[in-house]
Amino acid sequence: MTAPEPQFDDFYRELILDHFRRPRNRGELADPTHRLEGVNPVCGDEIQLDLLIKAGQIDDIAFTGSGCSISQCSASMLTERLKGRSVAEAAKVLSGVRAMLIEGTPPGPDLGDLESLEGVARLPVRVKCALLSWNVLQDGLNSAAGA
Amino acid sequence: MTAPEPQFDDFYRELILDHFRRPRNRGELADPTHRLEGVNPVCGDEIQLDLLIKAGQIDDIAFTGSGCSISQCSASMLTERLKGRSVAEAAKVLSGVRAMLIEGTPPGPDLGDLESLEGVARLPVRVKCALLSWNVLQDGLNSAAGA
Amino acid sequence: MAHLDVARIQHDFPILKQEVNGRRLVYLDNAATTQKPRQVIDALVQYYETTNANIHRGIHTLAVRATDQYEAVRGKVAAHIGAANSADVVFTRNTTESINLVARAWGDANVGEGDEIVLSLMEHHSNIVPWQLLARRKGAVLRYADVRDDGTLDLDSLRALVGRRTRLVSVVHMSNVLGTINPVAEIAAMAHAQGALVLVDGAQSAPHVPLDVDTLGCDFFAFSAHKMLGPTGVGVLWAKPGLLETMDPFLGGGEMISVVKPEGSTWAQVPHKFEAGTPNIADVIAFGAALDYLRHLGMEAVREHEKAITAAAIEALTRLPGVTIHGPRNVGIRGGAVSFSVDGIHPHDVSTIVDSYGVAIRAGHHCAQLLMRRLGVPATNRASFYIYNDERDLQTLIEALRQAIKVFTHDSARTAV
Amino acid sequence: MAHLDVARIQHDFPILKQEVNGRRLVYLDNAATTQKPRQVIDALVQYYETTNANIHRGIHTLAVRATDQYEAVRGKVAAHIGAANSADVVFTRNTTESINLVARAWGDANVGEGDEIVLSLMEHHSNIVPWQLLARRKGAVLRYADVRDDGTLDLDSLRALVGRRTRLVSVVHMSNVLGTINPVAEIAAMAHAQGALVLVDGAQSAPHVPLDVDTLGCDFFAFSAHKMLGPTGVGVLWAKPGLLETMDPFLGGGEMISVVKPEGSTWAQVPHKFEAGTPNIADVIAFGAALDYLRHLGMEAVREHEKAITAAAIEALTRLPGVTIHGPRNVGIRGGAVSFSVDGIHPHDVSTIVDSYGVAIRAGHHCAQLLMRRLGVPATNRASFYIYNDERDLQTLIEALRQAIKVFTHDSARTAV
Ligand SMILES: Cc1ncc(COP(=O)(O)O)c(C=O)c1O
Ligand SMILES: Cc1ncc(COP(=O)(O)O)c(C=O)c1O
Repeated sequence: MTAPEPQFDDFYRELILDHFRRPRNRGELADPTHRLEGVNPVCGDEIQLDLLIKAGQIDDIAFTGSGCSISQCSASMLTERLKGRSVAEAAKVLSGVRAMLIEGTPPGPDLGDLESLEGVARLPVRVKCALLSWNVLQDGLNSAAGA
Repeated sequence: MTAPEPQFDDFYRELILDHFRRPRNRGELADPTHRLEGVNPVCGDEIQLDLLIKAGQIDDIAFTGSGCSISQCSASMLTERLKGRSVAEAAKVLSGVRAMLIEGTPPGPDLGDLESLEGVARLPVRVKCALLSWNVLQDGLNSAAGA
Repeated sequence: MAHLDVARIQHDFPILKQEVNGRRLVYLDNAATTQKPRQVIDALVQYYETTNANIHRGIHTLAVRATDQYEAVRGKVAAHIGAANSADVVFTRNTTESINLVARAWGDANVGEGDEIVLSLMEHHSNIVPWQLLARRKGAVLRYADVRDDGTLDLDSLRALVGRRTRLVSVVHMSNVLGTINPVAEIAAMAHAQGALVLVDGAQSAPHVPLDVDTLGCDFFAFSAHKMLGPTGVGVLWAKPGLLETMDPFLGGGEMISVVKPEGSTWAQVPHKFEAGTPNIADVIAFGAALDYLRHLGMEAVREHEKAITAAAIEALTRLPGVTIHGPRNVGIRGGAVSFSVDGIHPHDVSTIVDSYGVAIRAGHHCAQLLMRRLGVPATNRASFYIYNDERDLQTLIEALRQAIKVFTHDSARTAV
Repeated sequence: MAHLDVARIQHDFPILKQEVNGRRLVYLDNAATTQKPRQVIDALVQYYETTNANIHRGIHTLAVRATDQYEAVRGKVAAHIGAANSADVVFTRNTTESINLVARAWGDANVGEGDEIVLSLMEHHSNIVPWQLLARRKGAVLRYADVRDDGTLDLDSLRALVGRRTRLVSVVHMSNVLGTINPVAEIAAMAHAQGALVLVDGAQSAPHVPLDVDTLGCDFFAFSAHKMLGPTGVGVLWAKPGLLETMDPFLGGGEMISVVKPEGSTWAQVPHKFEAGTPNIADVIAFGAALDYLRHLGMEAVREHEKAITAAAIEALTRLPGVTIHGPRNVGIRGGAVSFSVDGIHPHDVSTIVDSYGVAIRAGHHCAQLLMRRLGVPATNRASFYIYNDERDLQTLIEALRQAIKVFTHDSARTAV
């Protein structure tokens, strides 16, 4: 075939070879301070996020769920990036991810590996998959702030 | 103007100069054997037809009504053509008029002056105006046959 | 009439280049439906040749492209009527369906036995029959505000009807027969003071005047794409922010659901909750091109152009023998739908004769039988103007009307050709 | 696959000449909506450039021409489904609206408290939600016939549900997920024996198989133009002769009335009674061109072509590692919508990857959540074929699927470009 190499293969390969096959922090916490769920009714993706927040710090974090590779990898990356970080930092990362996925803002240095999600912004119809766990996190941060 | 002469002027002129200005048998009969009404709800044309039928013969006939020139002229022509004729002949003329207006069949000799309605067949949207009084007549013939 | 470059506009409308009955087409039936510019026709062709796919559910490139283009038009609609949120814009088939949607999805839940709905005698059947059906379902009562002899709405009669039992006042913004523009903001204030909602039938205003739903103060605003350069098959219902959320669904099916279970379902977010099944995707997208076209001209300029040609039409018609105009003469309070009667000539005859001169006007009750009865006429003639009509069109109309009058009034007709 | 001259057909579809993501477009999402031939696009352009006018009421030349063209399509629709009278054909927006029309205009008057409506678990949401809404309004009960593991309708389970209280059996003719063609005539006999009416959702059959509503024996038949080469925004509801006359109106407004008085109105003859407001005139007329196109090909030939390509697809898919097909394998009892799952790869991922190879398939619940639950899957992939698809399209699909599987299963991926 002389046609150009399909552009999304790489994106998938990068994501999948890593987080899809070896999800980080997959499971449930024994004593979470926050347990939150999110469903994307349109495509059926589901995420459950457990948080152990103490003194403004995310001491532990874990997720379970089912759905497409993008929703599951995004959740895995989320946990990896935020474990042990402060709630304030989580909020900053969250808004950086949103800006990258929704507005197409180039990822800042604080996103770290999350920048590999940037490719999803080119797939508008899949953005909601990538955002699912982040929206769940938002609920968690809100209720942590309220508590 | 160099454009061709509009074709419907003539049609209108022929009809109007005669029946529209001097409608025949306009009015009501003192003692009709049949009085029938028809309305075209779409355009509001109305016709009332009075018939005096004795021994299979239309001894007298008259109409009143309101509406466009085509419906009123057609009614006037109807009365002129059928006054004093047999019910059987009326039925024949009726089907001749219908064929001419609906199927575009060229008028036979028994239509007489009614052939001047032929132009209406070129105005499909006005055919129902021309047919109104004939449909009322049909009701009359039906009830005469039933009586 | 220097508000629009009409010659250039005419150039954009392929249909205007054709002859009808051997004459130049003079299209003056714009209140029924308008012609479409090249830009709109091209948008349809472009869509079907490069994009066509079903929307909202698909992941493939065409589906994403079609969804984006479709959804973008909501924003253009919102901008056209001064609405803040495109999520308050529902696409329907036409004004009629928009009003029926409200009658079912809002009316069935909010109008009960003995409740009242206030309309006017100048309403189009589409703003009468849905309420008659609702009234029959619910035992509600309809009240009709009167129309004054000068063709304006009788506000006193309206005020007298709006009371405690009134749930809705539904009025036309611009009459399709009289041209009258109703003082909607004032009516809305009256209705809201009694706790009633207000629906505005904008079928004739959305194409012709600058709009701002906030200023109008209405709760629902309904109109049709086909009367404003857009394709047939697209209507709009706009509702005040928050209102759609409180309403039951209208049609059930694909696209409007969230979760379907055997015993019942939950609904998608508005506006999708009200768009069941595959929408009229191509025509919504082409409607976007129509809105672009109007925005480019500017609705202020459109309005000024129509005021000028309507004033000229009223003056010219008034000078013809036996012609009576129905509706206000002051173009400050009316649009370009001009109804008139000609003494001794039925409107159908007028229409047939002017048609033979290439002039398309409408004759009939214009889906306003209550108004016809109020005016005491079986039907009227109506010439209605739009952005591509000019003085020459008006002159052709007047000349054709002169011929019609001549045929009917002079024994000394010219000999047959 | 010699039943159709596919190369020549492809030539008629402008969109197929385009590239998507740098690849030849392979459009396999035909169950969602089909592409449109030049003839249909031309009919739209032709209409807007030479005819466009509002119908039924106008006397001028364009209005008469538009009305004639619009009404002529009713006859073509009747011919396509073997119906005797074009007056039994109502134009709607889509299948969804057709079914909602029956639910309101027939259902509200004929279904009461405790009455039952029998559906199946393979119904599209458009043939579920309208009945859920009706059931809620009237206190009626819905019953769902089961689907067998092989993807066919469980007729025994259906038979057990149809009884004295059944008012309506509403089933899909051909499943948009499984491809299954249901034995509608047998089901209709069952229903009629209990005095129930039968609605057939023909959204997937009207485009793909020769039809004869008499043989099917149903009372209502609903389908969409956009799934059979026609434009978006046109649906059809056919009803058995005499049935529409007994039904209440659905939407109220212009065109559907006879006489409007303040206190109530009388209705126009059918089918006009059910077409309130300005219809989607242009698209109905263009749908006529789509029906002409199909008639020209012959529905028997269309069916044979699809049987051949579907058989080839099922065979090729079955040979791919980890692929499971949902639905019957015998093309004698199924159409060309082929759903499948790929082990370990979510359908959305499959769809995104094959899309990058220019292949448009659908992934999701296909508006059939009850069926997804019955199949025990969150979603499926679906490739669906039509007259312009050929072996090469199938090969491209299979190749793209191979790549998707490779990406997800081999660590040893090719290095990034
Ligand atoms: C079986 C079936 N029924 C109903 C529908 C609904 O059709 P539409 O969206 O055109 O109303 C579809 C298509 O999506 C379908 O496949
Ligand atoms: C004032 C008014 N309301 C409603 C309608 C109905 O519009 P549609 O036929 O597009 O539903 C019309 C146009 O016919 C109209 O002029």
